[in-house]
Amino acid sequence: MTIAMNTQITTAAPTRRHRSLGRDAAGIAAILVLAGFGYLLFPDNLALLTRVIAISLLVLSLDLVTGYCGVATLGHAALFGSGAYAAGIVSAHYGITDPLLMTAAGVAGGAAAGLVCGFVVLRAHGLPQLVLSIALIHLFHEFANKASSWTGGSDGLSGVSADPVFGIFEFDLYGHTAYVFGVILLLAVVILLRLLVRSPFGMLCRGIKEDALRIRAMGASPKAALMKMYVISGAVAGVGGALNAISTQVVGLDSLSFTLSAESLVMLVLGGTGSLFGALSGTVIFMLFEDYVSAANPFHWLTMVGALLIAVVLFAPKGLYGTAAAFFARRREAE
Amino acid sequence: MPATPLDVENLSAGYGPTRVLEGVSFSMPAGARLAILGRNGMGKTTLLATLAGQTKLYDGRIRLGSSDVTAMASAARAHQGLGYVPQARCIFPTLTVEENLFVGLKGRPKTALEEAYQMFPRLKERRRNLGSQLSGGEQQMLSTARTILGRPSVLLLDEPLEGLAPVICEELMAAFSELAQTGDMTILLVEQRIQSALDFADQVIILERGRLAWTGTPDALSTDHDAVERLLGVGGLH
Amino acid sequence: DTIKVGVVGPFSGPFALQGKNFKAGIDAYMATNGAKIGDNTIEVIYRDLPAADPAQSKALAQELVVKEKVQYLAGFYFTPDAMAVTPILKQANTPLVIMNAATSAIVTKSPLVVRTSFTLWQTSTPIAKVAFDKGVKKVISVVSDYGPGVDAENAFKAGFEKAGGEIVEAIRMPLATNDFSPIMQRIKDSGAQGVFAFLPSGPTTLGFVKAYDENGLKAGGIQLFAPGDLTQESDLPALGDAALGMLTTFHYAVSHDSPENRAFVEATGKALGNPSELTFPAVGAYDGMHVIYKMIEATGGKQDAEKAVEAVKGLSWTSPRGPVSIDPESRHLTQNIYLREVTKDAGGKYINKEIQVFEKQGDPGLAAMK
Amino acid sequence: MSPVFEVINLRKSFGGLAVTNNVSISMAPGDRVALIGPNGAGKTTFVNLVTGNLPPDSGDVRLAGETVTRIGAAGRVRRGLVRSFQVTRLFQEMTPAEHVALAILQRDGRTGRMFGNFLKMPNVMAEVVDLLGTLGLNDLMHRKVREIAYGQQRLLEIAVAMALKPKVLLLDEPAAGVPQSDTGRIEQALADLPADLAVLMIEHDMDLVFRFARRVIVLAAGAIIFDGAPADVTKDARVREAYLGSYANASHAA
Amino acid sequence: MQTVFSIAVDALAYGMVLFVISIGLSVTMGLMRVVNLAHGAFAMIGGYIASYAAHDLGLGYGIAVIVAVVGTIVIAIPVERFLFRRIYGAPELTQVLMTIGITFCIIGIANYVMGPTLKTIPLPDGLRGSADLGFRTIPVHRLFAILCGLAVAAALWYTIEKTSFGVKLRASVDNAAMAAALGVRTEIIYALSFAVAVGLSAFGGVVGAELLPVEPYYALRYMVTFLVVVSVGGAGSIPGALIACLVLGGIDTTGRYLMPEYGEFFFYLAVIAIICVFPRGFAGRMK
Ligand SMILES: Nc1ncnc2c1ncn2[C@@H]1O[C@H](COP(=O)(O)OP(=O)(O)OP(=O)(O)O)[C@@H](O)[C@H]1O
Ligand SMILES: Nc1ncnc2c1ncn2[C@@H]1O[C@H](COP(=O)(O)OP(=O)(O)OP(=O)(O)O)[C@@H](O)[C@H]1O
Ligand SMILES: [Mg+2]
Ligand SMILES: [Mg+2]
Repeated sequence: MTIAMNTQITTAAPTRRHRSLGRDAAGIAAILVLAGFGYLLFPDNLALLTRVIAISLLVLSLDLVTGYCGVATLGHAALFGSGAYAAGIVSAHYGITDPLLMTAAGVAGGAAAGLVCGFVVLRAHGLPQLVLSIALIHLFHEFANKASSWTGGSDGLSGVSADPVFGIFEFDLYGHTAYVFGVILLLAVVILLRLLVRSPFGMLCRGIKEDALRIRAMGASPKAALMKMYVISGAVAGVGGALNAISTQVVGLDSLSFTLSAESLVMLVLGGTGSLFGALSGTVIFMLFEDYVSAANPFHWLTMVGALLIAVVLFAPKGLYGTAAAFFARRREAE
Repeated sequence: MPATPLDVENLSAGYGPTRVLEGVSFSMPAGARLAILGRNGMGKTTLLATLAGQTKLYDGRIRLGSSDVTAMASAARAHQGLGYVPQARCIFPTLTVEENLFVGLKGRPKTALEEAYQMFPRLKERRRNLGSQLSGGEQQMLSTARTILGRPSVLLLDEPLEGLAPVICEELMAAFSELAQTGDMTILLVEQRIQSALDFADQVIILERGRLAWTGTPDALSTDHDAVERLLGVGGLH
Repeated sequence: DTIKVGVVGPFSGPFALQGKNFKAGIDAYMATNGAKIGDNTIEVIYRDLPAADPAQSKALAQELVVKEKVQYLAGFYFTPDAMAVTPILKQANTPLVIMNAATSAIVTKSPLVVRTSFTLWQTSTPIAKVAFDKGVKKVISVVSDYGPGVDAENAFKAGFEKAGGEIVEAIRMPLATNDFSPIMQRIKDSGAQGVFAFLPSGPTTLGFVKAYDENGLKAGGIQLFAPGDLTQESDLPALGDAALGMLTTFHYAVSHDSPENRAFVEATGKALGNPSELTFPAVGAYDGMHVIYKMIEATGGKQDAEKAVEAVKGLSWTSPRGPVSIDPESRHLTQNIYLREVTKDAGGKYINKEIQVFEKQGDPGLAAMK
Repeated sequence: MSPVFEVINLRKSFGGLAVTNNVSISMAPGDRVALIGPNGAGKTTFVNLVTGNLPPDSGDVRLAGETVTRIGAAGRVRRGLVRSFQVTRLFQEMTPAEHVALAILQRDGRTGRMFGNFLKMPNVMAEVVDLLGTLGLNDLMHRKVREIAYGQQRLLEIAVAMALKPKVLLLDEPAAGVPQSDTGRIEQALADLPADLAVLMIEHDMDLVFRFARRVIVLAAGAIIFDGAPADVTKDARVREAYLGSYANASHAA
Repeated sequence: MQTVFSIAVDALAYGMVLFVISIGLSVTMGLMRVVNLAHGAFAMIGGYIASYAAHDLGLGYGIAVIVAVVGTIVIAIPVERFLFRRIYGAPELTQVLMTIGITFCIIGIANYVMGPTLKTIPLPDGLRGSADLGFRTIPVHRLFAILCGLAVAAALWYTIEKTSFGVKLRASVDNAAMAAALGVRTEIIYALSFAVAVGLSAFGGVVGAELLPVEPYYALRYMVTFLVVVSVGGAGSIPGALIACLVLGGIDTTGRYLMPEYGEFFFYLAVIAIICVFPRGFAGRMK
């Protein structure tokens, strides 16, 4: 009896594995195809698409702590903005204008901010945790406002410039280079994160999200793991910030704002928490929708966005991607 | 002739798309004591939850006394005289013991709380504690007492002995018998301790994968070794 | 042909009122002067930028240039948003007409920038002289802690100290201040005879002016001086009697008495639907459109940013706010700055009444930068 | 043999209520101890104190000679002190396989690894399948925990504890809610535990207690009132009155 | 010394205004466990209705307040019925999404219907002007707000802790299914508490309008302030919220007096410090 079951199980696992591998490949392919489509269909709108990519990175990074670890935060732009300012400052003040080096600076800045934020935010849970993150983002914002000789204060940090990538591809008005640069960064990040969330460490984090006390009873330290995740998340957000700084050549206080933090959370929930593609689809759909309605009616589009959010909660309570994925999973099970 | 307190016809229910119960029917005379047995995961909890109005009902009819409660919400059924003690206990963690009991009163005066304290003196000692601070057994007592306070005519008990000390178990089973006999309460008991259940019940049903697999009296079950072996997975009953 | 003008402004969000006034100013100008220049039809394309967000600003400007093929960029309420766009102007071959953003430095970022609004240096410098002439020798400065606030503080300080007065204290308070009572207490304790204040127009000004009144500063004879943002006309009914007698300097008052302004107020009132919502960005937008029209005339509808900007250098005309001209060197507007007092007009409506004119004011901020 | 686990003069009170009142216990490797007592006697609290989930008011806990009173819960687990929970605490959205794999990986110090999938780690999977097999959970291995019945969750709770390969195992009512048909599985699992492992089990099912324990400790109102052989416990008048009731009359303790 | 008193008076007044405005949120968040980011939107609706009633209909202040509270509740009924009821017990982030959506819609509609300008609610003569405290003056309407705050706090505390409605509400929130199984009609309980919460936010919006003037963006502008106050107090606790408002009001006022240029720093650092010491807020209900 038991033996029969064993063989059954050991055969079941590999099929699962194949399926998830296949799904990964399909996901990467989907990103590439969509990126290609974006390039071909909206050649005049690459600046927007690049911005979508930068924000996607922020939302992915938020998903790491919120979706996978259950940390509630409304201050995640602190990591993004720190990355953006780090990249901007090395360029504007130190003349380091190589885009790859600027990205590296963004990663470092974001990770450092992640360390600080993680240290503070992980001191409470639930609502108080949310408030800690809100307090932090305001502190970051205020700090950047005060340190105006470094950051340009509320006028923004201008004078950021980036050399051609590999000395060949120049950042132009049409935004071709920035877009391709962004797509490549995004792909690299998604592949790495895919590995990360599958790994034992990723599983540990999901466990922490559900019941940190239980994890402790298994001998692991939730705090240490979450800290680690926060730093990784900071690095990812830093890539987004750096991309933003490189492609727009200015960094404003808005990149450290509560508004951006809240918006990124909205995008994440819209797509569906706890899955990378949820984060991506949420960002893309929200930003394109917003761009579309705000261009169609610059005066009253907020109502439309509000209606979209309400509709999503009513008809796709797990987020757009989450609900779709659940639907297909059920279909497959029914087969 | 008065209507039967509980009458279940062809019940099918489950969770979302997962069907758990299939075509369960039975009916109970007033003051009856029914034991529901079955192995792990066979749908006992689901059956009680469905009667209490907490799962998705696909098909079938539930009558409580003279009224059809199939379409009624959980609260309405409670007002029709249904009492439910769930397996998970479901203590209100942020309410004190006294407040927990108060919710079960269904509008009876506050003095009735004494009944619960008489049944479980332990609860009286801890009445200002929050539900979340109780020990496992205390929670079980609270859960049972809370429902009984509402004076239900049909009482659904899902493993009410779990986690209780042997003395308390005895006292509690005696109290249930008393309620059934003098209080005119009809009781459905799900219990893993087969012997306790059989000592208590006058009717037994056994569930197997969501279907009724055996119906009869405790005595009949004691002699049906095959059913005991096959449906309950234990060697025999003493 | 159709000539497109891309306008970026806050059409929704907390500053929606000012965005609405951009549109009203533009609509009013086009309604008065027609949407055609020669064979060319002017089309305005609006893009919403609810709060300062340079990255988004740049993305929108790029989209307007690349996709919508606009020949002119205009609007911009916030400085960083305008700053973000200056680097692309040359490659895009588009002039940028700033209709509000008020930091002096913007015009230096690109030779293709022309500004038809004002700077805080421009509006805050004259009030220093007014204060000194009123016999106030010690002033405390209270500003919101962000770029424009700092500009206003510096401008007033420079002007006031030059006149011989003393700034006893300079307070910068967070933008999101709700309760101004402690600030008022500070002012009282400072021993100053007057206050210079700058807050961005909007909800906080109400709290500030009320606190000034209710905490007994007004009654105590501590005079309040401010640039006109504090008493923009749409806020006056809410400020009510608390604002009566306040002295502000600004480039535009709705009550300005001239035929041009009467026509303007009527036209914008129509465009707004509710005339009491008229605020200063409307006049910046109105004059901005004037400049763009002149540019289009000069280039004959061809896209040539340099020629267009060249054509309006030194341009002078009578705006609803009074006589103005574009300084050929800085491409910023030289205009009259008026000292106004809040009073009630004959109909019982609160107005900013012009009581003194400082003629042909340039931008002292640019000089200060050097 | 030197004790692997010692509790010395442990005290804890909530408000005025002394829940653990000067309790001392010591256990040697291979001990099989049952901790029984009336509801609310302080058994679960005792476990919480010992594992570091609650701070004691005073007293010490020692593991293999090392004082761990000041070490956090996770640190004690790493030193071999593992518990199960009275009310199951499992990850509702995760599968039994993931639970056990996580415990195994954590035990081996591999949860910090940021790549690789446990499904592809043959040594881990073999152990997972084996362990779940002994508890009869194999066919539920890839179901989400929230979809499996409560009794099965109890078994999983034990599987997780066992996967951690403890030196001292504290089981808080492992069989509560498990039907008689399956208590056999638990008993078997307990019997298969390594011989040098010290086990302390809290349980109200006296049949199980008497089959399992070689020593019984009775706790009442926070204090130990009995510590001795199972055969003697039914003879103790205080225990009979406070806890066993008529159970003592039946001759189960044979 | 006089300065200290003076700051204390300002702090008390400011804190109590904060309390009146945010206490409704404490009810929805702590007792109904709904992260209601639309709280400010309902306060704003209350403000608009009061302003309309007083300005355009010429009603007295007291009547205007009542009209505002009732009117806001009436508007909120369908919102509860069709939207909020769907998110009771849902994950917090889902609630955030829904209530932000509602807020956006209300902002959009307010902007369209009422226009983007500030609206005021004219005070009656009795509440205008300043009262002399001996060492300084204080606006009368602030005294009024202090009184309102105390009255609301007392009434709410009594309802929640002492009445059977309060017990049933807390039970429903802990475990709705179980409460229903015990005969509690949870839908009605929820609807009633929602009405109370909305009524309170409308009341707060009107009473606090002197400090936080009504305009379309109100709904988002003060969202953070409300969230912070409620969480620091410990959602669901009336005394907690009261303490939090007084403490935060005190810190904010003192910071603004002593070093306005670092006011924000001071305030948010204090918030972080408080939460590090009280991780559940001053009086958080235990889960
Ligand atoms: N929420 C749920 N969603 C999906 N399936 C469920 C859910 N709860 C229970 N089930 C499934 O329904 C079946 C019956 O479960 P139920 O809890 O009724 O069993 P039971 O007989 O009470 O078992 P036990 O003796 O363990 O309490 C089980 O196979 C279980 O997997
Ligand atoms: N946090 C707390 N605050 C106050 N009292 C508490 C707290 N935790 C537990 N108690 C009380 O301490 C006593 C001991 O609880 P404990 O859970 O240890 O009992 P137990 O022996 O495990 O009982 P059971 O067999 O019923 O599980 C109980 O009366 C309980 O109400
Ligand atoms: Mg069950
Ligand atoms: Mg216990």
